[in-house]
Amino acid sequence: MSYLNVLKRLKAADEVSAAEVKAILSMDHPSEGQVYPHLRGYLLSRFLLDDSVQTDDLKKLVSSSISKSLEISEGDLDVTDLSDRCISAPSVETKLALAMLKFEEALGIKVDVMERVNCVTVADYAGVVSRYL
Amino acid sequence: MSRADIVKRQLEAISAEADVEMAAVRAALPALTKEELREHLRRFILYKFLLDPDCEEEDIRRLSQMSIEKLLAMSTRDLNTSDLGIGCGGTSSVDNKIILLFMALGRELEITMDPLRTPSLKTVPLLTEEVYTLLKEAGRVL
Amino acid sequence: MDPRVENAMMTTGMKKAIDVKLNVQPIFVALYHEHVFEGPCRFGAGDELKKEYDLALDAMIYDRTKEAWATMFDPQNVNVLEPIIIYRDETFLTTDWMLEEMGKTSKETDVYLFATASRPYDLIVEFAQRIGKPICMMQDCCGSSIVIPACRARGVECYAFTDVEDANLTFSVLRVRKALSELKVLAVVRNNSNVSISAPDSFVSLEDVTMKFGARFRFINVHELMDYSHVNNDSTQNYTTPGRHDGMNITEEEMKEAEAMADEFIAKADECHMERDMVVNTFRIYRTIQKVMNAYECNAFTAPCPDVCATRRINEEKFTFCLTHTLNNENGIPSACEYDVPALFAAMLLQNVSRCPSYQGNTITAPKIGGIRQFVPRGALLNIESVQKADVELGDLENVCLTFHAVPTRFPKGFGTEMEPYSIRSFAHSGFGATVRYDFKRDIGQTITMARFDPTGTKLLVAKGTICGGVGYGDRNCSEGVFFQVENSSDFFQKQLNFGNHIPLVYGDWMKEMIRLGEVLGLEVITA
Amino acid sequence: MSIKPIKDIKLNVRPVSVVLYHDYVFEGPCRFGEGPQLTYDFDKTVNLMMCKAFEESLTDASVFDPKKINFLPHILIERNEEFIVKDEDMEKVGEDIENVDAFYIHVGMSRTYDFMIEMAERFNKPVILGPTMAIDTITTAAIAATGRKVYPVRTVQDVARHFDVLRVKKMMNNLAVLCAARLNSNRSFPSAPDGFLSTEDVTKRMGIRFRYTDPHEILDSTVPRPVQTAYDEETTNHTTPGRIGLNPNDEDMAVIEKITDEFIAGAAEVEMDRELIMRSVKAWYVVNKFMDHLDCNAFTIPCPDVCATRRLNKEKITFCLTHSLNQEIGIPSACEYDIPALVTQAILMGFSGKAPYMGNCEFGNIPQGDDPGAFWSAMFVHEASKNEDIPFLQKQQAEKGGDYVIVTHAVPNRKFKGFDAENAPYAIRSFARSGFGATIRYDFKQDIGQVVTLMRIDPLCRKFFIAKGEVIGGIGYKDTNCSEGVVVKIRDHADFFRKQSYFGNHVPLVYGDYVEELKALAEEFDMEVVEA
Repeated sequence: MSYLNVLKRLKAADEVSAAEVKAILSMDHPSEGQVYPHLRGYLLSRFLLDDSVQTDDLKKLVSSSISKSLEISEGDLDVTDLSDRCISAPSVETKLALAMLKFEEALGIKVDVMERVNCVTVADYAGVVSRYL
Repeated sequence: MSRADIVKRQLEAISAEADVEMAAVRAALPALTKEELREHLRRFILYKFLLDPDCEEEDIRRLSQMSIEKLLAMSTRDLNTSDLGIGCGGTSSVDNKIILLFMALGRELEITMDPLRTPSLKTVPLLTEEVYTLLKEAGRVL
Repeated sequence: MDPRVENAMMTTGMKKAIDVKLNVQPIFVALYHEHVFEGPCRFGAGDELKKEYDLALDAMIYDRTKEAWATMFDPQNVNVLEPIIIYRDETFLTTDWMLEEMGKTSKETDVYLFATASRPYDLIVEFAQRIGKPICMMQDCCGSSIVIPACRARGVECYAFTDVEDANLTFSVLRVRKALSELKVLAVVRNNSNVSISAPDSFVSLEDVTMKFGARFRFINVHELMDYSHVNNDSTQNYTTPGRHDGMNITEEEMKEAEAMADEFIAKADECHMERDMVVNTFRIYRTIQKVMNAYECNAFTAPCPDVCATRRINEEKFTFCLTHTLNNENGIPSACEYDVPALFAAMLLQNVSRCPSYQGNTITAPKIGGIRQFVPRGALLNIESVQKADVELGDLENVCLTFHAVPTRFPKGFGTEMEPYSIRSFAHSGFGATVRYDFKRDIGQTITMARFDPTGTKLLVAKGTICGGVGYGDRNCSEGVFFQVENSSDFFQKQLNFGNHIPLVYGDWMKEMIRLGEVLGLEVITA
Repeated sequence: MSIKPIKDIKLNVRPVSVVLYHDYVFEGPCRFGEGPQLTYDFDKTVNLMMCKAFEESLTDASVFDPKKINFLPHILIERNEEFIVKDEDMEKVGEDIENVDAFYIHVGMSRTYDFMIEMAERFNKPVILGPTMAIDTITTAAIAATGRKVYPVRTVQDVARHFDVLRVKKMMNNLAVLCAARLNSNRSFPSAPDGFLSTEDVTKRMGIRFRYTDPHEILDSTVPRPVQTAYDEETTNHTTPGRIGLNPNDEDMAVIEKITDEFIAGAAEVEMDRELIMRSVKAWYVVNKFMDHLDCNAFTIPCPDVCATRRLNKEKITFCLTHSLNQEIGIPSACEYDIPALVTQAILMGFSGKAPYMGNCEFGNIPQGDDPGAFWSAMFVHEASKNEDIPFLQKQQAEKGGDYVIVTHAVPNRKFKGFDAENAPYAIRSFARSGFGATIRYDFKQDIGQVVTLMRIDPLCRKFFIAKGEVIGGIGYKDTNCSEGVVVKIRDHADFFRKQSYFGNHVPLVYGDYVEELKALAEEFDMEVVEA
């Protein structure tokens, strides 16, 4: 994929994720169910994934996104993931944490750290977010 | 004449007396008796050791010590301790005088004294016995 | 039939340490000059340059040296072998013939003593390296200061003596070292043969001390020894060795001997506070142990106390080992209570240096603090009245220590000396286990020398004291104590902490000998 | 009985996460990232996510076998960029320290080396860092410099292997050997003078403890005494008059009879009468009573020394079955008072979870032809041994050379494949030709092709002798006496023998390949490895 195409895709993704945020903000005290589809859309766009990805597991979404961009199999990820642990976090946790923090920033909310860390699936996170809106 | 020359001349005079004894022994052969030999040897040793001819002492080692004392005016006690197992080529003067005496005796009487028997010839009678036996073996005494 | 088949226990019996002699092989190395010539390798003129002169001189020196060798050494310690003389001329050649001739008695020689006429030093150094045994010389002009450094640099153990007293001192301790290397301990075992329950301050490894000092061990199972002590001409009836005919049981004949010894023991005592049969019983185990020691060719003995006591067999057999230890030590057979092998070895050293039986006991410092003589047990072990009486007798004496057990000797002043007064009381309050009771107060003012190995067998504690009291003469049990003063009891205690509880003692001042002995044994010597 | 076999020992591992959150937003060489990555929230979220992943990794039984490893509750230590080592945190991580055998550290974000180094120094326990960057050599080098062991790790498999070694080391520390010495308790000269020179030294080096008892007292205790009253010398043992002994009472005898019958029932062939088998089972049972009484979990007793008293013959007992049955339940048990062989058994059990086999080592030098020579003829008298097993070995030797070792004794067992495995097929025949001394007869030919690891420790307790081999035959299944042999193919029998000469005769073996684990343990004990 050439550099230009990458820029184009990133720009398109930003627009989608902004739209998803806007949709959620437009709702008054949305339920988990209402938040879920937009949250999922937001994450897929952040992670440059298309909706053919089945998993609802947050970490799996991230690792399939990283492996896609680095063109290496998910299995090998663990090993390379070690590379920069000591000084910064492994890429899976880094990418997931960043996506969550940016999402909350965009929604103008700040979720409790332990609640955030304990989310395993997109649904879990949707439930947490909905309580803060 | 210096004191040393005087002493030297005295020594030579006494030593000449010793030669006279040897000559007497040679002259008396082959009829020489053991007793005569003993008397000659006694006086020969006394003269060689520059001691008074009528000294009664018969122990050769003692005579050698007396001779050295006389020469060096040393007390005999110091001599004993340094006599033990002399090494490194140095000799004890007491041994030295006895050995040279026996070598001179051998030369004078043309007999071969066994060096290893030196320590056993402790007295004049024992020396006499040894010399008399050697003369006999050489057929120079009847 | 081949006698060895008849009885694999063919033995040469017991060879006591005190009877061991140090075999000294004197060698005189003489040099003579074959030819007449002068130069820096010889001195003299005229006849003095002749071969006969050298030979005569060598003979004179050798004759005097032999005379000295024959009389200068203590025959109790040293056995001087037939002197050897080696001649060498000024080719200074060392031949194998010379080396073989010098080493022809190497089988029995312990130390080579050299004397020289002229300069045969290289020959001595080569011989010393090959023979692998210590060499020594009397100081003689410059010879000794050439030979000894050369040998030491090549790993040879060697000595030079300035005088006869120094030579005799060194030979006496080399004798003890040899005797230690020939020590064979009959060790009675129940469970752990390395360390017993009551003396974990014993050697960490008996194998290690065998490698270091040569002393060996013959183990015997305590249950089998106990069965051997049952009077029986036919030893196939033993419970623990069914059917074996080792012939180790004490026979009726030997039991009569034991009874005779018991009667003599009772007769010679000032007082006897035991039943005759209990005294005889104690001699039953003593006689059995002598029999086993002879059969096992052992010349030292030790047995555990609590480990064996706990089987209750001692209580059943009605004897203890105390008197065996006393009688062994009196006969020059080092014997230690409680399987304390460092104490056994120290007793052996003390006995062989002083030629006096030793006394082993719990050694404690007894400083007077707050008006009370501290740390002295009062009650089951030492009788309260006896200790209080001793408190009074000791008054405010400082630097006081106490050694107490139940194995004192009746000949503290030396083997073969006059027997000292003693009485007989039982170890057990119920009346068994005869022990000698000796009143140490009779020897107040007597100098004593003490010693002990440390558990690693690398250090030797040597200490001096002066008897200043006694306790337990009138009591039973493990209570026969001697009070003594040391130079500084707290220093004594701190040093004792690296060594252990039992510190055997002998009468007399043997510090110099024991220190030299420690050095010769390669030990770090700590004095107090 | 409450004997604690070392095979049941688990390594207690304290998992600890040491993480760091930056209090402030700033950049510099102590952190990396941009935007939200510089926030406290980000640091905390990422670190706690990593801790969660770390906790999950502990439950992976394929890596950390729960039968071997017991993870204690995970402790989290949170720090900020002041890098302070707080006493409070040290006390927190030191909780229940007596039960902690090792720390397993998960290194969170940023630099927490100082904390881990101080943990190693304060608690003097192994500190194993989880799989992280190579940069962790900073921590391991610092800890090694304090004279402590370090455990280099690249993968979780490395971690598991270190745990395995530390667990076997813990087993040694919990090994208490009941030594029934008749004479020399250090090493029995008649049977195994190649034993340890000093058991005290073994205690110092490996933490193994030794308890001692007397074989006469054990043999006395094999006499059933239903009713015992203290101080009644008639009804107590000869060697401990008046003391209540460990003699089997009626209840014990019932158990012994049951075990005997089960033992007989399970056997493919039985060539001994029940009463004599029961005497051997009773001996095993009494030895276990002694071990229980003296808090021991291993056993050894000399053979020739005790035999020479003629009591074994009188009591119609040998201790072969005792050793076999002990080994089956994870209790190291060595013939001939061979303590190096016993410790080796304990190590092999520890790694393999299987019962070992010990015996004399013979080499591939059987004379060809009908007369295989005195040793073989005397030792193997049964027709099957003569007509099948020996010819097989001779053929083997002729065709493939002599590179094999035959390990022969009379103490095989039925758990070579694992303590939890089914009993392997066996027969029962006597040690003594006259019929006493039950031994398990095991036909090693049933395990041809099985890889085995052989090992022994030297008399100075400073070296491991390790070799790998493969079972290619068996000998003596049909025989009696000390003749049950497994034939093991090895790389080079001359090299094996030359190296073995520095170690000793009995070289215990266990099924499976544990060479690497043994080498790691040797390093842990600062011991040299000699491989054949």
